[in-house]
Amino acid sequence: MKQSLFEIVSNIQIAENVFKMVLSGDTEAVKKPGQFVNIKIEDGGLFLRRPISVCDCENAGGSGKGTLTIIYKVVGKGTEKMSRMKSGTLDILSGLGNGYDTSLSGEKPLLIGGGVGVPPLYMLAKKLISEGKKVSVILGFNKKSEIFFEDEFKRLGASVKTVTVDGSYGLRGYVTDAMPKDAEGKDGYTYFYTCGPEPMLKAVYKASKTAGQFSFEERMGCGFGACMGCSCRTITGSKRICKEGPVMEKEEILWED
Amino acid sequence: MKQSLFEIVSNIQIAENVFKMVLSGDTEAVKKPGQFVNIKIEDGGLFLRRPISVCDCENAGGSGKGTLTIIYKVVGKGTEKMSRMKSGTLDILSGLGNGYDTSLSGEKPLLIGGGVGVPPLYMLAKKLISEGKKVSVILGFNKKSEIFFEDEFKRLGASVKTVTVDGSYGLRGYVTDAMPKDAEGKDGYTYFYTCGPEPMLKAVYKASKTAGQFSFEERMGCGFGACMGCSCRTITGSKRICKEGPVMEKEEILWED
Amino acid sequence: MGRLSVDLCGIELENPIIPASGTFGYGYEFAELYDINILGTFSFKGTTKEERFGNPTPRIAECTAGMINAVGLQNPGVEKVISEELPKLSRCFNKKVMANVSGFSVDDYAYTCERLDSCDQIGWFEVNVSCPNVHGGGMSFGTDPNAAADVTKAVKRVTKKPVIMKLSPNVTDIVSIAKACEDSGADGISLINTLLGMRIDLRTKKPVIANKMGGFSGRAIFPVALRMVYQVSDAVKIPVIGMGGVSSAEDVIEMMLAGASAVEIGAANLVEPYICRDIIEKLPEIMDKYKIDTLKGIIGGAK
Amino acid sequence: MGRLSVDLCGIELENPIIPASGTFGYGYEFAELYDINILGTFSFKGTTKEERFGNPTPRIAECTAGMINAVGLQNPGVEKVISEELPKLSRCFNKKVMANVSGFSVDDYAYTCERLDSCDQIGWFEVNVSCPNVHGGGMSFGTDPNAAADVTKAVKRVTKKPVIMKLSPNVTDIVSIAKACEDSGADGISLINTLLGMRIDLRTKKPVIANKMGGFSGRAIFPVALRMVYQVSDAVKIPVIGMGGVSSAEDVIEMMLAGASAVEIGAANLVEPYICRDIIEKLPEIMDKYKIDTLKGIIGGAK
Repeated sequence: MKQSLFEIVSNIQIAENVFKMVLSGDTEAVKKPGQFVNIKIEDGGLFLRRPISVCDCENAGGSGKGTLTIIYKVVGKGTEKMSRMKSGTLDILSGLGNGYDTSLSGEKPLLIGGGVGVPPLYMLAKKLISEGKKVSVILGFNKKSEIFFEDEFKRLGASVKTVTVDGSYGLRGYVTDAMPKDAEGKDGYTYFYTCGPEPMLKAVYKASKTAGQFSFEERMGCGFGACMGCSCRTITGSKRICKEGPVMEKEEILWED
Repeated sequence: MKQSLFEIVSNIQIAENVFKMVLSGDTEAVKKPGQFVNIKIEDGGLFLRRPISVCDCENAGGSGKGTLTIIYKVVGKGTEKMSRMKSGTLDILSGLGNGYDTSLSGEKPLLIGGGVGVPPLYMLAKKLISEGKKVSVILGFNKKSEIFFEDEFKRLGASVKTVTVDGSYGLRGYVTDAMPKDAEGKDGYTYFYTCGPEPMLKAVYKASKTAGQFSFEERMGCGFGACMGCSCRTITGSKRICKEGPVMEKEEILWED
Repeated sequence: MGRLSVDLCGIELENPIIPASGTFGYGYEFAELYDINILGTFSFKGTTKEERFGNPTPRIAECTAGMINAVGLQNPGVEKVISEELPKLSRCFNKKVMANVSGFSVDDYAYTCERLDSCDQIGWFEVNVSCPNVHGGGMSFGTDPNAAADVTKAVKRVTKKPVIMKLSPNVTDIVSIAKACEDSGADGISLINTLLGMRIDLRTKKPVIANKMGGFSGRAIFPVALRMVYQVSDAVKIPVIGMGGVSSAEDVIEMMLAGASAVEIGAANLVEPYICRDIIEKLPEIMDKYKIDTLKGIIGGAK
Repeated sequence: MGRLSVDLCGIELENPIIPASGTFGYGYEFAELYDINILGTFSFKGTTKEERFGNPTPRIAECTAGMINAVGLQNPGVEKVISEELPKLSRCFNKKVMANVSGFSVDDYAYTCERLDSCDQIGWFEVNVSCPNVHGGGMSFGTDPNAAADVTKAVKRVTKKPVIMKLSPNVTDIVSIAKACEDSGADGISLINTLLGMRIDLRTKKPVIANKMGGFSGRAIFPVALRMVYQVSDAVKIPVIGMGGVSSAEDVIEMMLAGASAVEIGAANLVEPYICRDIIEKLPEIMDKYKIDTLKGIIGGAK
């Protein structure tokens, strides 16, 4: 983890209530796709930092300056204030969380993202492709106006299927409707990575035919393992989503309900 | 009273910890010298507005835009944050307090200001001179580095005596040392107006030989008479510094101690 | 009966927004700012048997997202309120007003309420039991269920108007105090009064406030207020007025979801003089955003 | 013995800065951020007899200038703390640590403290009496002077180390609880623990926190904490550790002027991981600004 000031390079709306912010600063602590940053919003009334997953990072893990791309949805005062920032600096804790492990992906990994769960998969796809893997991506959104990054994934060379719940774009339905019924065969997959709302993660858990990794969300106090605010139970015992997570392997997940 | 947004035209340091801010906006509610404004500092952590006396006002009481000049000392978080504002707007309650009554001044009014009590006397001197009166001003500061507005008063055509407690500039001592021993005679005065720290006000009260008006300071909640946070006892009963004050006539003052 | 209307002890309020006692004077000052008839009602300045100057100054201190006040119930006394304040108010407010009453003995409360009972302008009594009981060793009435019950009974004896007991949050068990008031005939509960707080001036090294301690209010205390409103409204059958740090339409809705039938707005009036008007205007838009049809329909919805 | 040094129950602290329990783990995570030996000491994660997972999530809610947490004393249990956490800590911290202990019965407290008593790393016990007493109808030990006294006596019986009782602010009369602890042999008092608070999510219309209510901390609660530190330090002769919303060197000085011999910093660590280091570095400059020679010299200076 590293605390440092990042310069706001750009901050634009890319979908309904969804913004993309590009930041310039010390990216040395950013090691893996699937990690997140925790952002301080300068306002004496706001208290907790806002945890946001890393969508892309140039010079990740490198010394000197790099750029960080985050995509966030405006849901409250904090993100609303963020969306109005056009310049200036942000106090950021970077390199948080374990991130995705690409070594287990096999040759044909399948990436499944829903809504604001999509961004971390972009940096992941980039890495997998750079490792010579054949990446398929399924992107799920509620409706057309909320879609983002479809082209960006295509430009990486991934094969992309987009689904919308209301059918206003692409296949009508849920991400699981777009998942291969079989892991074998030419449309199959060797492994999967997913990030999205919990109901979607549960559906993917059931529909998936291989091992895979899930990225979870939880309300966090600190984001770096100090407060135990985001603990969850797993097969291998209690874990902190912010520290031993947010990424977990399919076989260790214990669904609570 | 009026609540409106003012544009920051300039904000410069004019003495040790003392800043002068010029604002542009609706000055219709500003009727008299000695009134004050109550300024909201945009920060979710700061709560109360900051009451600051009006030093000068173009188009006071007029419709349409005018300019407002305030002089403030950096004493805490709020004024510190204000001192760093170079542009933008401020949410201001204007036209607060009763202000000085110039009709009682006679021909040769004496103005006595100490430290950040000096600013309201500037607009007062301007008005008195515009009414054809012969204005003398005594300005008191702790030391040379804290002096401001001496020349501005001279440029208005007032005769100015400046004193410093440590003698680093002008006469060494307190404002009362510079007050005429007598109201009569060519160096005398017909009436006085004063603003400054309470110990100075008490000294002026004792040393003065005529009737006069005092401007008081008190910690305020609202600044417009709602909370009774700044009440004080007077000969004529309880008064709210922010509403029936901050200016009071010598004969009604009851010193508490 | 619009989307915003609520019922408070049998009297219909056009909306649940009520400026809190001590932040709205006797109304007429704010009437110079906007038409105060748009309010549900308001609770006037805490009134006592005798005139009071209150505490020495400084009475006010700044806090993070809040303030401390130690005004000390400055008010002209019940007779002047009847002869001067209420007639002034009648010229700018045509709704029923809430009479906030304080006292230092059970008899004080009864006397003051009895004197005010004949005023048709008054729709409700809001009885502030946070004051020290001079016959009870100075402990506040609001910290002892029995003392709170005694005050409730004494006031109920002298008026037929709804009696709302305003509780202090500086207690171990707010529910027991609320129940004692309900069992003694209270028609409603309002909470929370201010938290006891303090600040020290680093320059003088002494308390900022002449009285040393004072009542802490403002946005900062909202989570404590919301919790107590939730606990009390869950435990009593009479309506609860929620207050404490409310400063936006969202806060109003959150308070009502916690169980408040109406909402008082206090310290926010002092820094945003138009805030009650603004919240009333903003409520329908925020209700739409959260798919809320009527405010009546969400009271206690978080249970 | 520099300008910052203070005495805490007979043990000299290089400075009064103590990260509060539950915001600093068992120390070694923060040791990756900075050398934690610069601290006065720190109070480790609340430890219980048995391992605890704690409450369901969500456990955290945002508030104006603060936060609510309902972690529920998640900890590995006293045996693992002795066999795993303390050895890990010994590699990065060479000062005495404060052992924060919780329990759900008097015996729990005694058992856990007795097990920890043999650890040389531990300099003080900080006994959290804010937990529900399962044998006392779930009411927190900290809301009843007798229950707080029982816990104090039980812990004093099993250790010679200084015992500091950590009090809950959710009471009518904090002084009576503090005095009960002092009279039962407590060597110090620390306060305040969190205020009980709540938030409701306008989207779901339900409490944000799975547990509904939780502990409210952060800058917002500072005036309440300062007031209680002032009241308690005035009433007891044993040292008082002040905490509650402290987040700057100025806050530390204000707390000490109110009567605190040392100061704990809690929620601020979670949003500013380096804040304790920064405050320790900033203190001399702020002391100069306010003409303060030594911190020892200002304890209770506002009295």
